[in-house]
Amino acid sequence: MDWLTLSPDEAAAVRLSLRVATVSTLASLPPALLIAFLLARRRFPGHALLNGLVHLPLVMPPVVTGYLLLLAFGRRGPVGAFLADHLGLVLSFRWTGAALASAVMSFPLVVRAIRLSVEAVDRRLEAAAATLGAPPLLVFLTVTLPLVAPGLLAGAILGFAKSMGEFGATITFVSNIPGETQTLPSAIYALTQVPGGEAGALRLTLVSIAISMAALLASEAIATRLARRLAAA
Amino acid sequence: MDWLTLSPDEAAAVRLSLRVATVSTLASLPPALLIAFLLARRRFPGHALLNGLVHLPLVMPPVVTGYLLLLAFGRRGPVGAFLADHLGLVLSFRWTGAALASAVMSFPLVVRAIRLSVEAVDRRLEAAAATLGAPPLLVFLTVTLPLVAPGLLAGAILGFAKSMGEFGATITFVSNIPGETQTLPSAIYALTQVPGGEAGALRLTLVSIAISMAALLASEAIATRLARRLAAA
Amino acid sequence: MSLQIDIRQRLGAFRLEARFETSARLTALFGRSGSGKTSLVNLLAGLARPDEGRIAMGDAVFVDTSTRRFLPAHRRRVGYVFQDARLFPHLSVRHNLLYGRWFARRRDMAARAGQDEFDRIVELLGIAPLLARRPAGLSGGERQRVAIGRALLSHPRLLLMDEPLAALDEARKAEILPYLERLRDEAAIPILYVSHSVTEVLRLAADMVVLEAGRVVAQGPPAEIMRRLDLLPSAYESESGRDLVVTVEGEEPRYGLTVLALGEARLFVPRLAAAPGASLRLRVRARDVMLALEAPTGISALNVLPATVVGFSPDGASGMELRLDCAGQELLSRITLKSFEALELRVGSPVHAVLKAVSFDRRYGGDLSTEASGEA
Amino acid sequence: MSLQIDIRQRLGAFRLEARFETSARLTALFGRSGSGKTSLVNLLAGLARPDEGRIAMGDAVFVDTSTRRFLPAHRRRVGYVFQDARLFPHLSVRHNLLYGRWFARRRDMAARAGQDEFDRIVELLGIAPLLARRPAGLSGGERQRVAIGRALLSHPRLLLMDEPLAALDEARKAEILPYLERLRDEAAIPILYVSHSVTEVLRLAADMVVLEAGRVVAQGPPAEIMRRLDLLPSAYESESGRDLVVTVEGEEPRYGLTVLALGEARLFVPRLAAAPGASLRLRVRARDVMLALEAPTGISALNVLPATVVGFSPDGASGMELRLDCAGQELLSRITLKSFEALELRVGSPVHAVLKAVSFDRRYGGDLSTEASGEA
Amino acid sequence: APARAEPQEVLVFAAASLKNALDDINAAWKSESGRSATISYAASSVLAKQIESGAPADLFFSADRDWMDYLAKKDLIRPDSRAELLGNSIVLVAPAGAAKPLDIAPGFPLATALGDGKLAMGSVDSVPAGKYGKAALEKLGVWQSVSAQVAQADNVRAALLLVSRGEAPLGIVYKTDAAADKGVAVVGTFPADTHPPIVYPVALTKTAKEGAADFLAFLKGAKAKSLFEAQGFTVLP
Ligand SMILES: Nc1ncnc2c1ncn2[C@@H]1O[C@H](COP(=O)(O)OP(=O)(O)OP(=O)(O)O)[C@@H](O)[C@H]1O
Ligand SMILES: Nc1ncnc2c1ncn2[C@@H]1O[C@H](COP(=O)(O)OP(=O)(O)OP(=O)(O)O)[C@@H](O)[C@H]1O
Ligand SMILES: [Mg+2]
Ligand SMILES: [Mg+2]
Repeated sequence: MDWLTLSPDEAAAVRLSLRVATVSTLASLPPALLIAFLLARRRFPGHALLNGLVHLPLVMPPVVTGYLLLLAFGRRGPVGAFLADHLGLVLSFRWTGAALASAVMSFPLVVRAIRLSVEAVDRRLEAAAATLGAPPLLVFLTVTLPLVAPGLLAGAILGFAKSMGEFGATITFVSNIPGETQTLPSAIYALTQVPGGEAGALRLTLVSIAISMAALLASEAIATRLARRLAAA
Repeated sequence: MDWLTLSPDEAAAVRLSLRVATVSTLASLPPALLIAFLLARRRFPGHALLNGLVHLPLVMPPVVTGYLLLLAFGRRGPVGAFLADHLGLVLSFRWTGAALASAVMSFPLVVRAIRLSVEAVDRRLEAAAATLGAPPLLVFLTVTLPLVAPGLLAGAILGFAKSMGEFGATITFVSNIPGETQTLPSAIYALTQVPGGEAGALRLTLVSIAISMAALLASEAIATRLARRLAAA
Repeated sequence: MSLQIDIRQRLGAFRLEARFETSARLTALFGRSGSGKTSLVNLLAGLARPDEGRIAMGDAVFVDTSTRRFLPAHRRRVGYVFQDARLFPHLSVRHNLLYGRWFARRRDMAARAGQDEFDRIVELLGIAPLLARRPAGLSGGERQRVAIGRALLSHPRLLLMDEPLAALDEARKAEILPYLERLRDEAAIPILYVSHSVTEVLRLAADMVVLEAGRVVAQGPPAEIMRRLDLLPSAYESESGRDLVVTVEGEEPRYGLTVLALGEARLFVPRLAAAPGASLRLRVRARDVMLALEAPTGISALNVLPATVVGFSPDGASGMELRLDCAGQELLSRITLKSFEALELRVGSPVHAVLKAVSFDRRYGGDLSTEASGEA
Repeated sequence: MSLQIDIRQRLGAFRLEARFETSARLTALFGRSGSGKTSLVNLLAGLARPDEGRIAMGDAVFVDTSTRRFLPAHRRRVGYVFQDARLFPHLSVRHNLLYGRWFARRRDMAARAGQDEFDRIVELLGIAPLLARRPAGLSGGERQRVAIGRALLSHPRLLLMDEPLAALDEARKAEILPYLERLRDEAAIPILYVSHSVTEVLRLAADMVVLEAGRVVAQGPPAEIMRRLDLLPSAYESESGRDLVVTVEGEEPRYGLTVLALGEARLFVPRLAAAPGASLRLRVRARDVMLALEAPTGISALNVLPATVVGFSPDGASGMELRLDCAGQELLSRITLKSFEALELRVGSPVHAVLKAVSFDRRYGGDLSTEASGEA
Repeated sequence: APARAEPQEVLVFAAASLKNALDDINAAWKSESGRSATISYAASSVLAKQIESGAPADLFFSADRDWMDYLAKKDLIRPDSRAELLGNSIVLVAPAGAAKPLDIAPGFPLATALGDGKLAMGSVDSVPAGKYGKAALEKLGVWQSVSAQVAQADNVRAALLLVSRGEAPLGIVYKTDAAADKGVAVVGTFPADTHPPIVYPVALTKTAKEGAADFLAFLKGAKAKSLFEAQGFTVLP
């Protein structure tokens, strides 16, 4: 039983990871939706560039991503300074920064999942909505979005799972401050660096897996209901 | 110009990364397709378990994944020993192992992309094929598979990009041996660990990005053609 | 080959409980929207499993829940023209057409007829210019024609057609119908044909099954079933007219006519499969009734009924509709205003209603009212 | 309100080049499969842009490429019943129906009619039991009915209907058609109606536009257009008969009749919009021609043409088809074998062909051949 | 792959922080002997575990004693070949512009100097520099006052980056790293007696090939010494 009891620091890491994963997932869905939609539907000059940019975090080693985040969003970084001065939003060494790093790292996955769903939407239904008087934004909200739901859900669960495992960019960007930025993967990583830390690392890994599996099961249940609703009509 | 010239080790890393990414992507597509199909279409007792297993590499810190690979597929690991003894296939500290690590790490992304496409396939078309005399396997090959092509392509490009950036699991599993297991991200990592390595790291990162962007552009071009072919009928 | 169906299936709140047997070459499946036609056809094709029951064609048992037998769709060799065309979007029209044929050719020699047949069907359906295209840009009717071709080319031993001609223009229908007739007669492939078109059913079908709310409410020769109007929603009648109740008196085999009695008068209609003494309803359309003051002689119309004018009302700019009493039954006649005045008709005027026998010939059925339309 | 269309559009190899203007309440768009009907309707709805041209309804310019104006679909207020139903799969039938109404209600007061109207349309279409369901399990006809309801409830100022009744049974059609007539007459919403059904077109439309290969090949009152058979593919003719070439002689306004000349003889048909002296083709169906040895008197049939039998051949078990010479033109008559023998007809026999004028009345059009069918 | 084409090549597993020095030494060895080593750089922990599971490494060059001890305990190195070759020291650094010298002594006002900023270090449990730094601060009696403000990076380079980017006002890193980064200035050096000795142990593995000993010998030679020192390391006698 002892083996299962979490130390206060570990419990804090669990709570923090949950918060980071939840916030980063929820916060990344709207921009991901927007970008997925743009990439799927519009052809514009910067299309390839935007597409490339979205995929960057996948292509670059996480350490590099973290490094770039630090350059941009750190206190001295152009964006970070702006956010701090004008919005009072400080990211460096804060859990918010961890959420940002998570969101950036999972962004390609979320965008791609949503994009696949957007591309599968039958555009004739949107045309039908337009003839019924729905302006583009409402067509999007009342037709496209509901039909994209499976992709949103898949994106959300991918993002959540990725956030639960993300570590390289996070630790490089916001480092590892117990209670503030020490997420589960950071804690696990630290344990793997100590001789004899395997047991602890394994324990926390199992906790992390348990959380993600719960989220996964929930998402599957929702997906099943969605599928039933959207059964080819 | 000098700045752009790659050292022999770096050139080897580029070649190796290309090989690893290509092989891991191609090799992971068939099993990913199978599993995506199972997850999307069948309800069986181990469904949730399989689904969870597929997502594990996303949830666990890459180091943990790499470590588990090392335990299982290493020379002394149960699977590794079996493969080496019976098939002569050595994975540990070989580029093949790097490909395995890449494939494992990108597997959740590939499976999810394909699964989303499988779920979007209009099953009435499969029914039509069956009435025309096509047995299930041929329905799969002649109808389902072509319709899943967008998902396969998306999965392939995600897998490729991920392979180009994967580092944690790879370095942990097969180390960072120049010419054998030193992929681009591993080389970049090593450079970031020493004073003055930034320029080199940046340079290699750009090379890696260039390769991935080329792959991405190619995939978009194919996707556009596919979309034109499959335009809602 | 006989088709035996006896199945029960629930679909949401809808219950399909159909039982019938037919050995007609072409059986029409008729019934209002939502009566279960497509659901039944899906069971035949093996795209759905009945909760209970049995379907067999000749010796081949397609499904039998009591023995847990279920022949999968791809081994039933049915050609199914779906209500929605269901073309393969990733294949060209040509490859859509060839899809089923490929499996057929692997199966049997007869299917190797080859290019000729392909060309013939493509020609018939007028889809030659579309062969290289993908289904995406096809018009509704083009799609349906390709779907028909695809099913025909799969060399089925049973053809299921779910409103195959609904989206087609008359001209195209007129080209395809004779082909279906040839298929029915020469190739001996039994066909189950779902249609809302009375004309098509009368023309093609030897047997007709009427579904209502998932149950078989009538089965028999189409002309006869159509005549039993009480089975059919009264709204099928879209033109003014009246029903006469008549009794079968006998036949004139030499002329291929059935003789009916209406009071004292005799009516001649093309031969009906009805026993002497049987009572029938005949629909007589107002526009088919001509009036004469004297019983005309030396004319080709066989049926002349004495009658009395009991009322009239103007009908449009140039017409007049008259109600007649004819041996105690009411008949309507529509004539021009000009004739009405020329004949000086009044309520009470004795007249003779004149009807041609040939307008009753099944081959010339237009819609239901034409078909069942006035005789004698 | 007048609808003006003058557009050019390329779709793959297909070219649509349509130009017409109509101010009829209901305009039928007619043409063979693939002639461009749906493409044209899509342009009207704003779902596609013409390469070049202009579409306007009354004062509202929908699109004009010369001024680069393009009114987007959602601001055109057209109700479009698609050839494929296009129901929203994620919404219940109820919410599909209410979808357009919601936008309409935000727009204008008139649309607030509310529950009553909803109930009425649901009742009319017989979809009350489906309201809570999702489109997934609906039958083909159910789907089409919901699509009609959805368009009607969106309070359009122009209704586009692309084969709206194709998947429906006669009974349901007979319920919906009168509603469309009321809509046309009372609500004053112009309707563009695509249909392959001659009956529907004749019944509903005041104006008719015929497309062929993307071009307008005829426009005018449906009855008249239908009569100009040379415009239409000959295969529309599904029943035996012959065309008579006649000259318009004058009118009998009192009786609403037009008088035609065929050699010495005169034919009376319900009024046509044709100037005296004009030459017309009239289709005379074999089954509508009765024969008499003597010119009959005291009968309601206005048209009696002297003729000579020039040939005959048996037609089915009980029929005989005769070829007649009638003022130098050929006519067919179908009578029973029994009459044929009774009248002792031979080649060379002088006869009188008798035809009713009312069978030509537009209101009673059955299919094309009925409609354009014999006169005089 | 080239590595397999020349199977006799010595395979060295070395802590990533040694990359610059070892790359130079490898080049020197090659020009001298005609042979070259293949060097795999990664975290000491990773390399140790790989050796444990059968990696074909001939030589292990660790960044701290712990992982060498780990392998020694499992009997995977040749104890006789083990040597503590290099030393290093840890220093307190600040961003180049803002450096105010600080006298590192027991109870020195580190918390005051930090203000509400963070103290960037390697992970105090796992990264050697972090462990040394924590030990030193404890010894000096200031750990309690700053422990809540410690930002732990996963390697010392990342900690250095935090300071040079100005994210953290102060950081504890190796002298070798600090010297090479123009973005930081050394505020003070931790006395050697405040922490366990900072050493880089090296040893041949149990499975080492023949040539490996030659490379080890070269590492211990004068040429290597000067190259190590060029990177700021102290070469232990
Ligand atoms: N995107 C496209 N690419 C190529 N050809 C097209 C495209 N869209 C339509 N067509 C062609 O244009 C012609 C007109 O199509 P349309 O759908 O307007 O026909 P329709 O008159 O509505 O026919 P139906 O009665 O069969 O529905 C067809 O031959 C069709 O194949
Ligand atoms: N999966 C389902 N769930 C609920 N109800 C269903 C389902 N499938 C079919 N139904 C209902 O069963 C009835 C019969 O449907 P079916 O498609 O067989 O009708 P149909 O006779 O083919 O009608 P149509 O002429 O309109 O095509 C319909 O009322 C339909 O709504
Ligand atoms: Mg149906
Ligand atoms: Mg169309």
